[in-house]
Amino acid sequence: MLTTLVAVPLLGAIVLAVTPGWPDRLVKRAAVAVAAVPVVLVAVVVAGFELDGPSFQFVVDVDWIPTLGVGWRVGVDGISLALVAVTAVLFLAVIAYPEDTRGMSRQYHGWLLFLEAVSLGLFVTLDLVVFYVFFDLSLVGMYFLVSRWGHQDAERAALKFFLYTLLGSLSLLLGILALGLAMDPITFDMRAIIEAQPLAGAAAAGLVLLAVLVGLGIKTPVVPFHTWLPAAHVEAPATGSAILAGVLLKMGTYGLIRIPLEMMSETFQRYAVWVAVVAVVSILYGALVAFGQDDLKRRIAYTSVNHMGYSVLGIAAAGGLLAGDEAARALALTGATVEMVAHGLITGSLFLLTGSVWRRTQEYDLDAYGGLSSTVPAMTTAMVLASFASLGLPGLIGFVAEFQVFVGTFAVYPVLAAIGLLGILVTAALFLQLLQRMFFGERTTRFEDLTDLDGTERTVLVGLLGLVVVLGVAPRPMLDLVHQATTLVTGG
Amino acid sequence: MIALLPLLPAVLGVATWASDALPSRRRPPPSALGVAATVGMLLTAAIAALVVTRDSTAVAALGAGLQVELALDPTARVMALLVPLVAAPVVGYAAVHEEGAGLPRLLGMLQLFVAAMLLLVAAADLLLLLVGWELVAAASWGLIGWEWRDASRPARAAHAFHATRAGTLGLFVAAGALFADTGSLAFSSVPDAGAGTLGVVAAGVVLAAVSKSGQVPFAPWLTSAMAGPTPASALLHSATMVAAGAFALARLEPLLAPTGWFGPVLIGIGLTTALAGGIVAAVRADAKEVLAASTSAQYGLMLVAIGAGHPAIAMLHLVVHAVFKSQLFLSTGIAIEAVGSRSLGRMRLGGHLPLAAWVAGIGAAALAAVPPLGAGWTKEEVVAAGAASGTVVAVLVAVAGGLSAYYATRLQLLAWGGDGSGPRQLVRRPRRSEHAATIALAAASLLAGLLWVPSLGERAITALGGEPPTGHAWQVVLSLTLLALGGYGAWVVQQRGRIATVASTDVGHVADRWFGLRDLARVAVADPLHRSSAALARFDDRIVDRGVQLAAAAAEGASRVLRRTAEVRVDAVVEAVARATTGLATIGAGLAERGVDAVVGGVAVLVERAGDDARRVQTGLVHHQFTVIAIGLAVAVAAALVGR
Amino acid sequence: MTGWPVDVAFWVLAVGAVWFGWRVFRTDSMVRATFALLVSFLDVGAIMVLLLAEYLGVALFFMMAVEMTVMAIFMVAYMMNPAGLNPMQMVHQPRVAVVVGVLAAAGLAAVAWFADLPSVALVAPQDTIRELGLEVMGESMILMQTAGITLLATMIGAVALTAAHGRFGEATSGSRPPRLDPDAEPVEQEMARPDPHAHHGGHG
Amino acid sequence: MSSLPLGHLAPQIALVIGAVATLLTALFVSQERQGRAAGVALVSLAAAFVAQVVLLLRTEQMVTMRGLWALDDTTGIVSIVVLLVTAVVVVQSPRWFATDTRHGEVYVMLLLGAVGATVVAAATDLNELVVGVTLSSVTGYVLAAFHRDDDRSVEAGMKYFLIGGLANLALLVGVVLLFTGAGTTQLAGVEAGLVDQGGWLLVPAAVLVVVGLAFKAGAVPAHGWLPDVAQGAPAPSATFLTVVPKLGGFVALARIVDVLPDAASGWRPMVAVLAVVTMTLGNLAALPQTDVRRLLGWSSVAQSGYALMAVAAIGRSEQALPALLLFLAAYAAGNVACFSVVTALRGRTDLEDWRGLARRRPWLATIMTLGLLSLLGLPPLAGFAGKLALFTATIDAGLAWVAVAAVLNTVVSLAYYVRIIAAMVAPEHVPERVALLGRAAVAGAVAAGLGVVAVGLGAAAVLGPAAGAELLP
Amino acid sequence: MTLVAVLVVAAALIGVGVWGVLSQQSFVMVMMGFELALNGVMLAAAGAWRFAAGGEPKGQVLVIVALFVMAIEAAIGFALVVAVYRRRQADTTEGIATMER
Repeated sequence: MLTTLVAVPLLGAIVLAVTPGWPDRLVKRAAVAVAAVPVVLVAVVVAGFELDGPSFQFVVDVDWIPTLGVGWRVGVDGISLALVAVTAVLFLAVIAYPEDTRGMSRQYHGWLLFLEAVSLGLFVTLDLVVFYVFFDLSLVGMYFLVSRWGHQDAERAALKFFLYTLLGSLSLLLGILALGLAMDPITFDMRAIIEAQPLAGAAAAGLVLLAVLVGLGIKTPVVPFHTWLPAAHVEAPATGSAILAGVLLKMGTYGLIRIPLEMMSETFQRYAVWVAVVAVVSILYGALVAFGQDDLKRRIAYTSVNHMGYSVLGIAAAGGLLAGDEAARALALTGATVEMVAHGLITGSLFLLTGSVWRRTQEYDLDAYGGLSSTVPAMTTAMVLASFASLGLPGLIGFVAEFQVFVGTFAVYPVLAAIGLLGILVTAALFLQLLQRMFFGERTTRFEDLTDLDGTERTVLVGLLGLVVVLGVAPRPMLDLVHQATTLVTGG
Repeated sequence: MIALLPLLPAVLGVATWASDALPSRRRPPPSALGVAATVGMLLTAAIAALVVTRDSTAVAALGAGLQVELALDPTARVMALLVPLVAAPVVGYAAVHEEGAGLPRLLGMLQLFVAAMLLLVAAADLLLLLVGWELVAAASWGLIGWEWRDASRPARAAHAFHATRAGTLGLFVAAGALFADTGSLAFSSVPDAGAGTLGVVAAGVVLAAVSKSGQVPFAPWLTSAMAGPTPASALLHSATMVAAGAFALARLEPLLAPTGWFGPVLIGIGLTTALAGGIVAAVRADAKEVLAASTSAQYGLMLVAIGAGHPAIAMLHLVVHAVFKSQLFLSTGIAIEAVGSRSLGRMRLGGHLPLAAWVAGIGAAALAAVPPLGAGWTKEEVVAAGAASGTVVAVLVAVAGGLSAYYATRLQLLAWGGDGSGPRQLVRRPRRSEHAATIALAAASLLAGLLWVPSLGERAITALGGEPPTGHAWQVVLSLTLLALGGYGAWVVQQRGRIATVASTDVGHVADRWFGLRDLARVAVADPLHRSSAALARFDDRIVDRGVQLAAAAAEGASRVLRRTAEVRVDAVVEAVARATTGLATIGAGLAERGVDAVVGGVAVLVERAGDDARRVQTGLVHHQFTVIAIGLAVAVAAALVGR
Repeated sequence: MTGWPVDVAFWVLAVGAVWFGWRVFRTDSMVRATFALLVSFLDVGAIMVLLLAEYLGVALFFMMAVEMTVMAIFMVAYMMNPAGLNPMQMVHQPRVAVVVGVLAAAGLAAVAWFADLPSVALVAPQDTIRELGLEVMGESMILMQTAGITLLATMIGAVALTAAHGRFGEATSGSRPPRLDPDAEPVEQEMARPDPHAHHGGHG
Repeated sequence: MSSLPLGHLAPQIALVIGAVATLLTALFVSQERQGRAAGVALVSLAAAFVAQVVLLLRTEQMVTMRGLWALDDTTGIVSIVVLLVTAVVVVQSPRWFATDTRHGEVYVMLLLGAVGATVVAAATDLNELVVGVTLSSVTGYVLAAFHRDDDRSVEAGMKYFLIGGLANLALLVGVVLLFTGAGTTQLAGVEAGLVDQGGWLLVPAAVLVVVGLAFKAGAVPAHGWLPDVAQGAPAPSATFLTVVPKLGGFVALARIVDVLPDAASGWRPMVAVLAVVTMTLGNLAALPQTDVRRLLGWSSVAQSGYALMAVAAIGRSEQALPALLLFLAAYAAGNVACFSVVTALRGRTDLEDWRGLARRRPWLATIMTLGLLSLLGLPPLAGFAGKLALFTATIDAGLAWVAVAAVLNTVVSLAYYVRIIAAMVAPEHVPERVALLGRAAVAGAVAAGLGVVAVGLGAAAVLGPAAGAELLP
Repeated sequence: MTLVAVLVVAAALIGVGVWGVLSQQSFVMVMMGFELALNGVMLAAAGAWRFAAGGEPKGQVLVIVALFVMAIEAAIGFALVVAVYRRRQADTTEGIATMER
């Protein structure tokens, strides 16, 4: 089941790659059709997922390199399933969204589908090495996407992104190998490692944790490893940014849950408070720097640092204690996971919107805009909704996540939680100011005749933001799903 | 059932707003919208009544161990009835008063505003309270920034949103603390919380409420909020946004009082605001801002009552205030439209709009707390309540009352005074329905006068779960004297003809700027925020390039020096090493101030240079290769010996 | 063979070997150098005889005699400055070379001196040659086979590289990489050759 | 004196016979038909391949040929890789050397070179090892210098020879020292004989032997020939020389260090340091290259550095030897893929000429990309499996610092590998015409490309037998 | 005549050879350096065979191998020298440095 989930987009990508001579419109249709399949499959999986069942479900286990204990192992728990779902949805949206493919529609959609397969694979795999495999492949896909369909300085940005994050992933690899080697016999089966906690009390555990944290921290990214992010985002095509922010960043936080929190819980607990501190710094720093940006895309890019900070904070809080406060820690972890989902949907739509803006104006400078809401009401509405979701307005999914993170964290790190709260104040300020600068006030003559969102754009955004609202008003199903896993993780 | 309370207006609001999207010919006329909205509000009120009588509640699990609860306690019941009842005339008024583009949006947002407020009122746990709290703020943002074409309005809307959200953080903290301690967010679990937790919760709630109710030091945002359209202000100041603060305190007072400092703090804040707001209201030249300041002052009085342990009285005062304040706003709106300006100096419409003037007079009297109006009675009760916790309090409350009398009179005289001598062209004459709205509210104010009937007053208080304070004659005498003094003073000054220009005097000037509070907010919060964020942004950008460039320059310089000295090509090996170390040193030195990315960039450059050196080792000359092998042997021996 | 005569002979030969070895690189005539080298070899060969490895010694005599003659002829044939008619030095990086050479010698000597090497006396002094024969024809048979193949490869390779005329005429013609574009005009290699100034391989 | 089990040498014998047959063919067919020699060579390669596979599967591991020859899985696996690589080269050669009047000799040299590599890999006797090294070197010199009418080719050959001369000298000195200490040249005896030797003998011996073999392995300090050969030698020769001698060299290295007492000789830290230096130097030097073949040459220096990691882990981690074999196989696949593409593109080597290639020759561009990414070590390609095993072994052997160095180097290497890829996919520029060397050459490239993927996904197939492999004696 | 003595002499020969290899420009002279060094190697091997290995035949084989290597290198070396000289009229290492870096 899950294997199909990964295989379908991969096959789609291969077919697109090797069969020349498609008309562009057909390519688009085909890609959308392929991308729709995982969504359906995910729905089936969610339907079949037993809330009172075992931690990992839909498990498949096939050997790949038995001598190294590597295998094709897939399975999902509540956390990964939530991420798989948002990934599938977001990719469908992105693939359906219009983008200038520079006459390489086939390759463009091929790479997108490839990335989808990789991302889905990363979230469903239960083997650390395979996890790393997908972790790396995501870089390749994103590199090509950015360098070939990005803006003027794309090549450099793409290379920087590749170099920087490859460093991270390799550092992660060292940690992974250390974990696998600590097992006897050597295996990279996540379930086994979680079961065994191989490095508990080991001397080198701290170093391994450091390697893993650096690797994941770069990908997430947390301050101070974030500097690749704005460059990549500014140069990337909007759809690329949507994927990068919406899916790829989650790989970092997801890994944070799986590896340090679950597989090295004791070691992680010792250093969790520092992780929390870094998270708080990311929250505030990300928000403040974002507020200081005059470039639409950079501003949104930096909010990612801020939002991923919430997620990391929740994870740190969940790992901050080995026992006690289970309810609160589970809540924090649930919050962290929901934050990933939320950020995926919200920032995804925000970046798609920036894409719509760019295609119409070739302009990212906020000062160039003003009073747009009279010419493009639909875009305004979408942007306002997405912004409020991002600044955590209740009734939208962002709030659900942040509330849980903070309330949950308060039990473990009250002071840090309180400091981190200031972040949501700055976020509010920066988004309201953004709306004000772009859409309100005097209308600039330069963009007198902008065309509003077209049909496709509307449908896609309605879909994404619809989810933002629905999951914000009625988060119950999602929360039940995620909470099942988080309670198990936090030993609640 | 109770869920309908917020849902109905929400649905109606969305529907109204959505009608904006209809093609113009199928779009319903303003009148229809207005009627629909008014009826909707009355319907909501009816539901509220049902809920109150049925005493229905609702509980829903959110998952993740969270659950939300809707329930009305006596305090909440009052609000649940009050909000839609006040809103009904306001929306009706709005439909006619603010015709033109965006009316559906306005009406829709007003109803959403009400919905959010009702959710807040019905909330029986911190989570829902927080939700309503934020939604109310968001709705007010939309209302204040309604006329977005004028860039200043969205900015002011943002000011309001930030000020109240700063308070919201308090609720987050409260929720966090409560959950950490009791694993629940319900109000009912507050008593189970430990002393420490209780303190945190109380502090959080107070912070939130103070910011919401426009108390010192957050007061200035109320004045900014005046950027919104009149109906919005009317609602925002009377029964919804601002009321939320006082309401929350009143509702939670029994739970939070045990902290001990809860009451005194509230009294302190309340009195300060009452006096400060009074002075500000007394000098403002902008009609709406006078009312805004007066709102702060009035809510100050309510806080005093709550702090003194009489939430019931506070609620009563809130009710009557809601009635007359909304009416005052609507009346003032008429005046503003009539002269096309918000400046009091330009009005003096008495002679030209006698009816409006008389109606407004009632409101003003209520604001001044003149017996036998209900407002008068509630104020006396506040005085009495305050007396319980110290004579000083009572006296100061009375003084505040005097102030209110002064600015009420001043407002009335300036706006509606004058004998209408001399021909005058009014920009716009009030509509009948506008009169209807104001009259309805004025009537309600008058009706509230019944509270003077002792039995009724007592009944009202006990109905709200409080017991009447024991007042003393001297209090009544004092407050009434001060009241009279205030009114008379205003009249005298007016006779001197300087009343409109007080704001120009120094003291007035200071007061006009909310005693520097607004500047404080700017200097202490806004500016640093902007500056730091700008600085950080620059930092974050610069470290990238700067770091790279610097490392590059350094490495290049080092290499040039070394190359000049490098005669023998084989020295390139040494050279490479030397340069690498030099470069590393440079980076290391630069690291400290230049931040992380210097490393990345620097290393990149270093690697590049090192690449050239590595190639230089490969000179293409075989005998150099021989030497390299020789050196390699030496290195290998060294490595073996060291590592052995 | 033991006793002081042997030692004397050894030292004489040893000094001779090293001395002539050194001369190889000090004469300004390659032919002289060649014969200096030959003498050095002959000394070593003699030492081997002293060491009772008669076969090896003799083998060395003959091989080197032949090889060095070949080399001498080769010099005259190909190298500039045959027979050192006009004296000249053709050396580079002399300092480095000396240092490395000295270090190598000193290092290896130190090894010989300090390492506690096993000392096992010659078991069967009289029939070393027979043992060698048995070894070569038995134990190390495969080794010899491999050596033979290597010789074959060397011969074929050497011929392939040097012979001026092959089966199909002038041997070197057309022995170059294909052009990027087969249909384009043949580019003369000289054009392709990078300018000589490109390499600054200065003599150290 | 019982007769030798020559069957154990079946593959080598097949190759030698093939060489002779090839030579005869070359001597007696017209120049146009010289290509037939390739056919003969392929036949003998096929025969050798079959023989080798049978040996690998059928016979149990043993030291044969009176202690000169290790008939173990290590030899088997390496020989198979050698044969496959040689086959690809043979397939690609005919068109390349078509104009050469000594066309046929190429195949003789290739076959004998393959023999040499296998001898080096299988030798369990120092004498045998030295002779094998000589055989593989001699053929290598000839192959490198084969374009006698081309400056760079002869230059590459000469440099290769000169550096080889010094390196082999070092090797011989080391061997003599080992013999002095152990009193025998057979590895088993050496291991026994050296147990109570001190550092005064062991350190120089180990250093000299390792450095001597570093020449075969293309590792620092005897790496200097690699970039020149990669750039100057005929492209097929370059393909052969950057891979095949290495395969033998590394196995020989592993066999020898395995019998040296690591505590006394300190070879482990020495090899580790050489590994780090090699990979670092190779990567750094590759960074600024604008000549694709030279860049690949430097990259293969770096790759040698990675392989040395496994050698450094020999004896400390049972993962080491399998890791070495897997990595060598992966490296062979990746490197051959890249070079075979270069060959198929008629030796196109200036990076500028590669701009926009993906549009004209998507398939070759894809193979090139696969090869480069495999060399970089990206999953799921061969290189990843190799590096994974490598890192595992290194960390397992407690040499984590080397692994860290390797990680940093990998990041650096990304920069230049991506440069080629970026040039190929450069959207703005499309070359008007990109000529090919012919169907056979392309076929060879495709085969190599498949190899890259196959080794990556089927890593288990290599590791399976490799896991059982042990160093004999 | 002891092992040490023989080895020291061998060391001297090797050293001289290496010196030649590094200092000579002409290919042929470089090759002579190799040969001289190998000369030392043979001497050392013979000495070891005689004094340290108790006449182990493989020691003699080792000497032969060294001799063999010397011969092979000489042969192929001359071939290369000829090839280079024919193509490039170069007979020194400086003459073949077109491929640098």
